[in-house]
Amino acid sequence: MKLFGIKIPMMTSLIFWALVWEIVGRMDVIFLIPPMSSIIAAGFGLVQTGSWQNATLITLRTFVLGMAMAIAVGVPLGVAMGRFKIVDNIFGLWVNMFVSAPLSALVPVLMILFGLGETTVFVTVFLFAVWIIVLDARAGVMQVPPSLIEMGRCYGASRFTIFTKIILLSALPEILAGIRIGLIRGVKGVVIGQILVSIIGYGELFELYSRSFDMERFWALTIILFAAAMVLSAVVEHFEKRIEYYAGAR
Amino acid sequence: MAASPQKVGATGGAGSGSSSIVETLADFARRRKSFWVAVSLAILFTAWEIAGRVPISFAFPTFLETLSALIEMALDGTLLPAYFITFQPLLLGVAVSAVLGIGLGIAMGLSDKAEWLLAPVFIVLQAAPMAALVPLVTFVYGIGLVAKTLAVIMLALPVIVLNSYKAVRHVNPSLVDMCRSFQGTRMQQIFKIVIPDATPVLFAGLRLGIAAGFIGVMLAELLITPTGIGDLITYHRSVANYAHMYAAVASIIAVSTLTLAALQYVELRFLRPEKRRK
Amino acid sequence: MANPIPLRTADNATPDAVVEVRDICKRYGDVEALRGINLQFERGKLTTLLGPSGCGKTTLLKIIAGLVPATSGQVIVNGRQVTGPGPERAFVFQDFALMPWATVLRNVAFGLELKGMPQAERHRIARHYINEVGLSGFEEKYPHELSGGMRQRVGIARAFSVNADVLLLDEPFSAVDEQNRRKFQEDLLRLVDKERKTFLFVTHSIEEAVYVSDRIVLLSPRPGRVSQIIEPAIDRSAAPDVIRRDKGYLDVVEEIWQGLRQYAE
Amino acid sequence: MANPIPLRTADNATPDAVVEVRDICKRYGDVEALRGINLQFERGKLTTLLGPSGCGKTTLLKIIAGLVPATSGQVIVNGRQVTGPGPERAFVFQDFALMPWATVLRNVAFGLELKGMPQAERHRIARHYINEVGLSGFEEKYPHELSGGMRQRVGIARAFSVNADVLLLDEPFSAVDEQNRRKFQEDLLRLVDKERKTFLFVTHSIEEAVYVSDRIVLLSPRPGRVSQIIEPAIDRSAAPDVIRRDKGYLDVVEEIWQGLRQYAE
Amino acid sequence: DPMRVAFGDIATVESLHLLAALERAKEKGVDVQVTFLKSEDIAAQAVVSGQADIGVGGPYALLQKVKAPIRIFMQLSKLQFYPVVNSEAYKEWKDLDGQEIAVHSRGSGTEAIMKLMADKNGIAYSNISYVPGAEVRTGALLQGNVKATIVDSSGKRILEKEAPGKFIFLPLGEVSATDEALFANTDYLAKNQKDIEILVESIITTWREVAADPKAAIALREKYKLLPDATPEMIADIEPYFTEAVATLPLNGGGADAARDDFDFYTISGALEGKAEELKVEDFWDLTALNAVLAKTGTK
Ligand SMILES: Nc1ncnc2c1ncn2[C@@H]1O[C@H](COP(=O)(O)OP(=O)(O)OP(=O)(O)O)[C@@H](O)[C@H]1O
Ligand SMILES: Nc1ncnc2c1ncn2[C@@H]1O[C@H](COP(=O)(O)OP(=O)(O)OP(=O)(O)O)[C@@H](O)[C@H]1O
Ligand SMILES: [Mg+2]
Ligand SMILES: [Mg+2]
Repeated sequence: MKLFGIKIPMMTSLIFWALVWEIVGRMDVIFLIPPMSSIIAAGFGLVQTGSWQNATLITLRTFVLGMAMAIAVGVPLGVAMGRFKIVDNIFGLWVNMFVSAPLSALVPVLMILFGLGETTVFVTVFLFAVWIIVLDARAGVMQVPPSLIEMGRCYGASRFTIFTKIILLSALPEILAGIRIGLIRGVKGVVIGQILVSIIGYGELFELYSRSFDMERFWALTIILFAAAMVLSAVVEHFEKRIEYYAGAR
Repeated sequence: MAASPQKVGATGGAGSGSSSIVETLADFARRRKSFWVAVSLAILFTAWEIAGRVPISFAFPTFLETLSALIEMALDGTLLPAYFITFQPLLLGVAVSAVLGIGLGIAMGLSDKAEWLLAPVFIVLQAAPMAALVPLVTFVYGIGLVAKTLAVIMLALPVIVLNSYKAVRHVNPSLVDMCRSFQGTRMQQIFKIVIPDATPVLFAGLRLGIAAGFIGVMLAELLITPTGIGDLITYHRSVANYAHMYAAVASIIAVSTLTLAALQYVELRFLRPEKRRK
Repeated sequence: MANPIPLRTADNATPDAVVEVRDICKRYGDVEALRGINLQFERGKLTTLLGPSGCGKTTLLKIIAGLVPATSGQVIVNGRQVTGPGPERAFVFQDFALMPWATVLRNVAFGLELKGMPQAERHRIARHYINEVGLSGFEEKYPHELSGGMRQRVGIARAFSVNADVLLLDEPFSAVDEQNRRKFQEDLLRLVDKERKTFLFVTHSIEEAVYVSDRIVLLSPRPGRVSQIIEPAIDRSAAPDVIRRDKGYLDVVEEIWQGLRQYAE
Repeated sequence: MANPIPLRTADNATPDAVVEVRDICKRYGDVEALRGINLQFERGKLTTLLGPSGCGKTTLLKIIAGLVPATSGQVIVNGRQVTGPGPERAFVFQDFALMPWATVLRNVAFGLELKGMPQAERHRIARHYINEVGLSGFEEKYPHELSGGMRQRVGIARAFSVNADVLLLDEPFSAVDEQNRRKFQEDLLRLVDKERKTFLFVTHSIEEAVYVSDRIVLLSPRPGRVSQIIEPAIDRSAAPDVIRRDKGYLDVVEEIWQGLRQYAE
Repeated sequence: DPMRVAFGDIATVESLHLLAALERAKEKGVDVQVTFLKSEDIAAQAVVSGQADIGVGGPYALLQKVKAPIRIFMQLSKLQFYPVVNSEAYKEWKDLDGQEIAVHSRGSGTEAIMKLMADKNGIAYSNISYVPGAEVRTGALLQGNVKATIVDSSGKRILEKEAPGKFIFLPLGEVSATDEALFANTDYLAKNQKDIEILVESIITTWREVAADPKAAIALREKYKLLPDATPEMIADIEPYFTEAVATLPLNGGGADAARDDFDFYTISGALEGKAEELKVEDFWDLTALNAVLAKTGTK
């Protein structure tokens, strides 16, 4: 938007909303919305507590493991689906189904299979993130221009060389886009897993603060989590842009 | 995506006359996607049955137990009322999100000011783990239909808004220029060009919104108060009827998948003439 | 070089100018697209804008159409200054700009629909022009069922149906394949002859420009300025293959090519 | 029709044929793309395949390249039957087929990289051909930083750098704008002359075909068959503008146009 | 192997004494590992499926139905709930006839109490909705979203503090039933008898300590550094909570008497099927460890 001829960056409206929040909070309309300033103050207090640091550690650990697994499984599976019709046929149904299925209903079942605590949360992160990574990797591989592959064949490249030097590199932007969306879904997964099954990490803190009506801390925690999700996706997006830059206008 | 294992069986059986079954099946596999649907379903169900029989755990029923639990629930009249209850907040929430979301999205697509004001909020909301906020709804709206509808809206609205917004922003600019060059008014531009051109993407956004709504209603029924399918899941878990619990979980996933597939079919069939024929 | 006399006239004020472009300049932020363009376009003539890629041909056409505001200068059409799109000008788009959800008939009648003309009447007019461009029988088809050439005909029929004085065509044949394009050029000449409208035409093809135009305006690379104006003066009554081997025709093609060659990479 | 004698020779067995196509037929499922093609291509000559869209020009080129297997018939290159791609043939793609993540230098050297040539040597060779096609100074640029014409030059340099005997070009200039295309055609003629390789060229443009070819093979619509072979026999030592207004040149263009016109919509 | 204990709730002031008892067991060499789960039935499910060794909760319905041999081995607390109504809407039990109430969950003790009272007063509710979490129900009452429900003692205190006089606590006759108990697989009980005994003993001694002086809970929190990030309000809540909770703390771990009380109560509530007299204690309880410990510590 432009104001007085100056271009105002889009994200600045968040500052405007924070101000609105502050005012609503000060008017004491509802106990759910404390003033933004006291939330921020609570946030600074929160990050110094041992339980927050612990929760962050646990959450990060399960998240990182789950994402690593999702990427390690998702990318090869997606690439295989893009390359081999039979793999695509066998897994296509499941990938398409789970990418938009209400996985939250499945979480209670996961516990039986994967135990209590972090393993289940780890699996939840994995399940939330993996499908979109598979789909995007598959799309990336299918979108490799056929002429690039023919070019490789023309100059005598082996199947393996074509795969590593052409297909994978060519699919890289889509693979990264999938990982970015996967990361966001993974954050949702870690929270849902922690809230729905094992009350550990952030799930425990959320439960604790909402039960004791400690809204400042509750919102502080929420904002930290939201910010983490946004920052994560911004980081990958930045990386993606660099790749896109080299990949040019495809 | 009409998964029809029966059909496969019928064709396989019919082909056993002159040519061999294997040949018929191989031919079928090449031609029909549903064959592969059946194959992968069969693989999963067999694996499930075996895992259940081992058993991995007392709390892990076999596939057949689950199936019979599902049939039992369908016949004794618990499943249908449960879906009736679950669908209330879902449909209400999706309807509200659709009207509100498409309206807001179009406004954001058409006006820079609305975009500046709202887009970041919805971008944040879409990326954010909203599940954390669902319990808060209870404080304000209690435990009834309103709270659950709100949970559905919380998950579905950002998706629908952002997709509608993108749909409008990606309207073919030369169509808009075309309308302007024929002196179309702003209203004509919006209703005769922008909205029709955005319709396929709007609908796709709606479909994603419904997917998010399913997630929302399950979260609401598991986190706010157990009703409908969420109640079947929690109740059967609390009394150790694990087969019934699994049946409820599987049925909601199946229902959502089929709903989404049906919507996608409608979308391709009626909204994308250029993709329909080829 | 005898027969066609390319007139180098930077300022040829003709009394019968339908469109007059005065001192048009256009900047897109830091990019200067057009600088000081002065041109007149006569009634019933086809003028082609030719120039290297990015020299501002599309920009100039859109400024005349009223779709893009000029940074400075004026466009005067039928004696009135242009401030936006008007009924006396119609645009034919390079990418056809057809509505994929509407039939050929509705697409062609769309300009009239926007004017609020009753359905029966606008369909009658649309059918007339659909027939004119050789698409009768395709009224109920959707754009995706047509070939590129047929789609562009729909775009042209739509422009004709609003009965504008001035038709602005931005590379109308560039999405049409080479062999059909030749045929299309011949059809266009026939239409120009029959409809007696003013055509402004943008193309990259020198042969096409020389073949169809009464006058060719050569633009220099960015910032676009008028570098040369050529009037091929070819006898259009001759058969196409005769025209294409006409010495005058070939001379003009060659001259333009020599003029533009310096701008090619 | 005096000067150039279009030879109607369906079976001209020349001793110096580098590529020989024998009885090639190709079906894609139910679609019969090519039927009974017999052709020979001589060393050092440029032959053009011309025909309506979908007649199988690309298919024939790819069969010769070994990228697509023929349904029946054989292709013999340098006396050996073709079973797949080989080092003596190089393909130039319509969409350039450049790797967007690699610099011009690496793209040009890619054929050699695949052969396992050490970096220093392959870069030396690549630089030579980059210079040859007029791109020196652009070695470290990425494809998206180049114009269409420059990208195609990269594709051609890559094909040259592997030092193949036969170059197969599938509509190499169709993504290049019209004015650069003319310049490119002239450059191509220079390269054909200098490198003394066998060129097989596909295009939709009749003028382009006549201008650059030693021989033109006209294909009929699907299923593609050889309908006519024309040898323009134009004196290439003349200046381009002289060639373009040569009567023989114009006659051949006209003749081909009359032959193909029936296939246009 | 560690002893894996599954809580059906997060750690709050209300579980302070149990957390302290677990620390004591640790001191005596039992490697206790605690997991906090979303709800009691997940904790029960964890024990059934072998993901946890010991569960916390009152899983009578589950015990009767599940195929796995699960047994309760000690009672932790007795039901102490307070049916409460918004005075603007209702005044007494009779007013609830044909009205909607909210309880914890299907088959829970709260539902049992409300049903029992409905029977006693000869009324019927129009609908029972399930709102897990006494805090949530308390909040909903304060917000006016719920008019009649049943809350726990801390909920009662909050209601009395936040809106004195606004809510009426309905009279409740004598109800004695298990609220929370410890349960485990019989196999596990047999194989880890010693550890179980240490655990039971730690709990019983802690219970008795807290019962003798509710302030002891505060000292225990400090000693074992429990709930390190508790807010001042939470800490201030410890003493009043335990003062009131003393009445619900079984000092002898429940046992067969508690089991029979439960049979009466839960058959009425519908969580258990069959007649209370026909149910056998040994189908639900394993008293081995408890009896051994009581032999050592004596009964109170
Ligand atoms: N909307 C815009 N914003 C910024 N710059 C623009 C915009 N439209 C055009 N330009 C720039 O203005 C110059 C002229 O563009 P224009 O499209 O008019 O050229 P053109 O002659 O039509 O080119 P072409 O032959 O490739 O169609 C180009 O350099 C282009 O990059
Ligand atoms: N992979 C394929 N599978 C099925 N049919 C094909 C395939 N490739 C080409 N065809 C068909 O074979 C015919 C010849 O195709 P080809 O691409 O060789 O034609 P072309 O002469 O190169 O056409 P154009 O001038 O449009 O490039 C066409 O009808 C096309 O539809
Ligand atoms: Mg243009
Ligand atoms: Mg082709």
